[in-house]
Amino acid sequence: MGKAIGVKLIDELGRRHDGRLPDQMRPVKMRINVLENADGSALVEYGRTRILAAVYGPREPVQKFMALPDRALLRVRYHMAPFSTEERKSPAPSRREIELSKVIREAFEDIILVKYFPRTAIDIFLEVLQADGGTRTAAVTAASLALANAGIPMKALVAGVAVGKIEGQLVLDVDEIEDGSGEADMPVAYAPDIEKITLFQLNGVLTREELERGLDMALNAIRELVELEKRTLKEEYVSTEEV
Amino acid sequence: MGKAIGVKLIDELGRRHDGRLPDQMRPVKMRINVLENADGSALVEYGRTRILAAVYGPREPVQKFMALPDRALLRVRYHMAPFSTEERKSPAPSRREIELSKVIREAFEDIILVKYFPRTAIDIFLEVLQADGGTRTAAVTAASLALANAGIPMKALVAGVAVGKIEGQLVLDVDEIEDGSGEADMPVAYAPDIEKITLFQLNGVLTREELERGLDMALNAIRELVELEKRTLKEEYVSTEEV
Amino acid sequence: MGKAIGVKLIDELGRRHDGRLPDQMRPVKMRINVLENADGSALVEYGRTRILAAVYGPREPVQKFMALPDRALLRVRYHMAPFSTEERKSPAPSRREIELSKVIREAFEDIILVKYFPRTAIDIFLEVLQADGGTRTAAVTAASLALANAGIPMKALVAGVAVGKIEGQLVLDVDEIEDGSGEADMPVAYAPDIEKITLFQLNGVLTREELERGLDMALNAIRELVELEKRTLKEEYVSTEEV
Amino acid sequence: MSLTPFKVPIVPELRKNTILSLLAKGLRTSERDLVTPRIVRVKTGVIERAEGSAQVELGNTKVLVGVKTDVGAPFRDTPDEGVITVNAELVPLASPLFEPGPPDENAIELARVVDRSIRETNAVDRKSLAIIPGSKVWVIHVDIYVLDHDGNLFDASMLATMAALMDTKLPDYEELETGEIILDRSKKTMPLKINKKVLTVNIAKIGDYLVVDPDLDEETVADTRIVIAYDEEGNIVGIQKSGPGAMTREEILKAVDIGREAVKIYFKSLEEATTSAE
Amino acid sequence: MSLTPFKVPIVPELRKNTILSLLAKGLRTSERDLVTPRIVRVKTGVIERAEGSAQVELGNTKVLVGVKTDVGAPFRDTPDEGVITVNAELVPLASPLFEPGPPDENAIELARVVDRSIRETNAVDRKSLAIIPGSKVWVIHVDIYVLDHDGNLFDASMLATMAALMDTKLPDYEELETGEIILDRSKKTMPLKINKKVLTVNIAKIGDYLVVDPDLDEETVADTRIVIAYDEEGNIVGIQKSGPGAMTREEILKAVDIGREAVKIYFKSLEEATTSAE
Amino acid sequence: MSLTPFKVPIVPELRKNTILSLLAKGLRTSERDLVTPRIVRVKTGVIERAEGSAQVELGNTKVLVGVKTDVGAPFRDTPDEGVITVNAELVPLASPLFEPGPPDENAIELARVVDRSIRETNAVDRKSLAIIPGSKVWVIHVDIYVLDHDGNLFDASMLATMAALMDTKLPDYEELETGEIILDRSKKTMPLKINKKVLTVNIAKIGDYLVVDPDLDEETVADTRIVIAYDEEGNIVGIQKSGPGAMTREEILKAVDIGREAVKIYFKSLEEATTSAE
Repeated sequence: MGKAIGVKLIDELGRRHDGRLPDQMRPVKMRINVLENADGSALVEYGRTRILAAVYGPREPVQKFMALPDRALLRVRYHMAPFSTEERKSPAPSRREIELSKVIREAFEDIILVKYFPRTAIDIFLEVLQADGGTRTAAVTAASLALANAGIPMKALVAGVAVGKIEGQLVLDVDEIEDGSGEADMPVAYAPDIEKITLFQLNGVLTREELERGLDMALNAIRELVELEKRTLKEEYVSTEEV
Repeated sequence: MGKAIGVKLIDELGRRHDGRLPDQMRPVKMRINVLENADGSALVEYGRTRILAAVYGPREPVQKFMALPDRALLRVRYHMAPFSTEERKSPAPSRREIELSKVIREAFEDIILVKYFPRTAIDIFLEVLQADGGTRTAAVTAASLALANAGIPMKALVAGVAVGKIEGQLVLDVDEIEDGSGEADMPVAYAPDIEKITLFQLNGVLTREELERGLDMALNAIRELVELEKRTLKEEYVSTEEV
Repeated sequence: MGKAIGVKLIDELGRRHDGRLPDQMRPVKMRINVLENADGSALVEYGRTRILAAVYGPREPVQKFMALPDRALLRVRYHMAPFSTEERKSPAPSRREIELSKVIREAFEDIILVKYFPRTAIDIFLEVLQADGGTRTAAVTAASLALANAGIPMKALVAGVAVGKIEGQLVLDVDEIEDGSGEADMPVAYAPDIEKITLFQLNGVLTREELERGLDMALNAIRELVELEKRTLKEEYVSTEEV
Repeated sequence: MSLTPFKVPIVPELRKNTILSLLAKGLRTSERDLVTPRIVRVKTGVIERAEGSAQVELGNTKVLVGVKTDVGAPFRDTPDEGVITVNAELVPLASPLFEPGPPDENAIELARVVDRSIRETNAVDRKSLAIIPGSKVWVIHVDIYVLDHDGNLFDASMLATMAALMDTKLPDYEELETGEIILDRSKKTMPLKINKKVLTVNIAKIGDYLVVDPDLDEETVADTRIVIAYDEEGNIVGIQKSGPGAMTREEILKAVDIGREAVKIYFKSLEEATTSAE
Repeated sequence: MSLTPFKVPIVPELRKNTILSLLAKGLRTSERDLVTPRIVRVKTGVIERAEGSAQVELGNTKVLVGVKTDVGAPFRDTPDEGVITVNAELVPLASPLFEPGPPDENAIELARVVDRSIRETNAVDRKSLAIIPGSKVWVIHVDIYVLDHDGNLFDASMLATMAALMDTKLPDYEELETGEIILDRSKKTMPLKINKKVLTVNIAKIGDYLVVDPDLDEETVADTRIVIAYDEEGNIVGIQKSGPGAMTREEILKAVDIGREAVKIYFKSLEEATTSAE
Repeated sequence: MSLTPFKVPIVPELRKNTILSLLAKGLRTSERDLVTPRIVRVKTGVIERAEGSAQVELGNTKVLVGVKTDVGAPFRDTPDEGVITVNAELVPLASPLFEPGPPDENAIELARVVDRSIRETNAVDRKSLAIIPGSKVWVIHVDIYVLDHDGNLFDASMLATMAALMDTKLPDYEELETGEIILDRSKKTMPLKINKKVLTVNIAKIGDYLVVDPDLDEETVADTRIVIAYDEEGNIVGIQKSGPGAMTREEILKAVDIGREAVKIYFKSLEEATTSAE
């Protein structure tokens, strides 16, 4: 995990190892319509973290006995490409991938208007092409874009970002180096237009005060991310590097 | 397996390593109604061997295509908890567990009145919480109690016990130490009220005469075990230590 | 794979390590009706390579949802017995076995008159009892015989053989030693009566001219093999050693 | 891949209404207020042959945890630390909802939430588990075994895990000249070094209400749930929103405060069980 | 988990009645008496490239056993003994009842019954299989391959296993200075050391009759079955009641006596095959 | 086991007729002639953290290949050579025909055809991948990731694999006195030694026509397909007939000749991508 021992991750001026300020995102890129076969698709980058999302559906469930009489069945797969990580990842689903598929699915169960499509399946396939921290939250953002691109009706757009604590300080959008030596990592997904937090985890230790402050840092960033999503849905491609 | 080399397992007075006589059971405890969700349940102990049994059913089979038109489908799982053994046991079913699930299922196929419940499933789940020899036979006893506790009609109650041969001598209800250095192990399950042997195995070498004597030793003990089962079904809890 | 370094595989007289000429098959044996339960069966030997084939069907598919409305479902399993190889082979299907099952199935999809038997399954089970090179092509020959033996209507009989290139020379029906140090291996299956090549692979390097010459070498041999098949179907057993 | 569960019992609308109208009065079907867990029973040493064990009853939910130990190699990036693994089995005995098979996403999530709470706080001192740093360390297997499922497997499993770890004693061992380690499991003397005690509080959101320690009925009708881990000082040492549905910022912060009070009840049960066991 | 088989062919009541009324006259559909096995054919050395092999035909049942050998590490608790593994494949070629896939409970039971008969009697001298005690021993893989299933796979598999083991010759090897063992499989000279010959007799209970070596029809209508292993001295060296149903005490003892006579026929076939093979 | 695919889209007879009548005029639905592949785009270095990578677009088919490297043990029979593994994932994102799960026969065939083309030609110099001959060698993992499936995964995957291998640089490493190898993946300097460039041409037989680089519609109606691998000198270095159906001797030879011309277009794209990347 590249735990860099002895390396200072925040300098005396409050700058992080890549020059960012504590509450600064990495450069973000969003693009939709990146795949031909999928009903909707998106590519999202937070720095070097790169997620490809495809949405299929509403369509007939592959296994018909799974169909639900009163709503769409949601299927979510969060999966890492074998070449996305420092050491090659076996393509078989890890326990981590199984858990993240669940929490990401649960982040959308109450967002997608599943009651409109009884007896169908909506599939969200998320491929981590390159992993450099924050993959699950970037995956939520990519899923939100791909769902909108597929024309699936949603209560609101969702985006995600993680807040970390490193060297005693709260920082936004932790990358892998920061995560590896951080004291806490708190991924959050949020739908600002309806003020709903749909994914929330904390690994590590925070005080009550830090939790509240970190949460607000995440929600603020997500508001901007959702604005970027909206622009992307109009313009097909958006990059904060170009801004 | 803790094969204790050079240790005498039967002393000159005919006492076994734990003080028992050759035809003496370990202390037995039986209790029913130990679980809330199951339709019937039982906890059975032979010394430190401890089995938890749950029965569900008759109910609709999980996979409907398995339903049998003229009888109930019986499903039996004998499973060891990872912490039940000296070295941690992987929770994935071993070949041994698969075989024992089969022989225990077959011990009940002709005992349960399966013709009364066509197109349903009756599930017997057996968890070895602690293993100290004789787990399959104690599991049969626990299953019998849990079935009765669930109100599943049976031709008769069943109980099981193993007879071993150690240092040339036949002994009842072998524990793990005895089994590890024994010359033979003969698990038996029996329904005394209808005089039927429903499970019978022998691992090791016996003469014709020893086989007959050992079998009778087992059947005698099982008659007492079934009496204990009957008392348990009335009193909920029975322990031979208290007697 | 026993790559024999420094050993000459073709001597100055053009003889191969087992005395064969370049375009000479190993002794071939064919026998049908070797199994009782199967609807058709065959045993085929190319030298020490020995394949047992069984055909079941047309019959109801084991999983009914697989049934095809307009044709028979074909199922092919190419499988190696654990004791068939130099080092014991795990009985779990290897990637190689999965690929070969596919190419052998595809060699028969257009040969069997599958349209005659909608909603049924035809199963071809191929067991490599002993592997000494050329197992997939001998398996095709065995499958063809077993299909005919089962009375399954086919456009034509099929047989297979591999051509190899060793020490710069094209040779027919390579065995394991030759294959292990060969420069190319080209398995071919062919139905001479309708002039169709139904399986074709090349591993290794050939010039355009060698490819054509090698292919003709294979097709010539296959014509003879199919004649042997025809005799076998009449006489039940044929061996080129006896001729 | 994760799928919308398609075999969950459908809770009659009526049942949900009953629960909600009770909550409006500050009451619950199990006759307790919104912020109080069900009756907790913790018992350690229940599997004598295991190196450590505990059984927890939380209302009708029953969880057994056993700890087994082994000697193995350390991870490459932490050569001087022992290894702790957490596994959860939702055995079919425990509920008509469970089927035999490898752990599903619910079992995996349960195990990973418990695992992270222990790991991130270094609750068990991993450095003290090195035998020969760099080559031989203790491997601690925590196996969570759910025996009866009436809701809130998280808190019951966390509590049973913590109690079992506190109950654990490592087997004696001998180090051969070859560097091999020979265990003598008949003698267990050396307790695990516990740096920190960590427990969770599972809070369900039902309508506009937040309720501590939901039972199965409450979980089934809940809009969503949040599981918060605390240490004894009241620090927040892990969180998992679990289940579909969402919460507001305010609900999360309120849950954190409610949980911090409720966890004291669990800590009290833990302490009683582990000191009485001495 | 074990399930009541739900895909077994249903035997018409008529068929069962026919079998029973024949049995009442001391006859069977295969024209033999109740205590005699079907015609047995044993042939060794059928797979030339294997270290040992045998094919057994028992009526229309056909089983092939191949033995492969390897060098590996001993089990920790028996450092100076070789390792023997037994595996059975019910390949789909052999019966419309078999489907491709990993060994099911029937294949596992079959392998384990054969394995125990060999293991418990030390039929193959495991101590003689140590190459460098504590680190390098022979690993003997016995693979049972059922080719045609017409009932009583137990006796056919046991007989083929015993014959294949007696046919087995270990490859020559060279021990490098590094301790590595290099096999030369082209030369096989050293036969396995056989301490004891063990065979089984499978006896079906149909109504009140006990019949030796049931064919598939008989197995299908049988109330239950018992498989008894014997050594050449007539000792009982293993038993497995297999299949649903029950037996009385007297039936078991009677089966043991019937089997002890019947096994002599199998032993004779084994001896003929293995001595003629020399 | 291999089964006739039972979930393929059924192509309307009409569609096949359209394709055939166009072919009769020497035309295709994608507005190209019979022997020309679709537009090819090759881009290397697309996954910065991988040791090598390339993305190929062949019409609407899109394939990503990443190369990761590791240090491991050599195979016993080639102690002084590195190890190359090829794996293909048909991830469900790429097509409604793909479902999550372990690689099926199509993915395995794809990976093995690519693997053989590289292996049989020694395209990557395996001897140069030995670090400590006999004990430590480079293990090169080639992972083929199909992102969008519009037919002819073979050519796209082979091209992306070749480009990714040419893009690959091994990480720097340090050899400890213990013989252990410590990688520094932050520095990648040493390119793989490429002996030979190899690409494939996939040719479909539709009716009596042979068409290069079939798209998904064409593959679906094709009678059969043949995939031919060539090196830059035009040698044939691998062939796979894939799909049901048959070809005549003459069709195979004609396909070999057509492919030899068509592959030049692919080689040109490869060269442009790999030299421009410098």
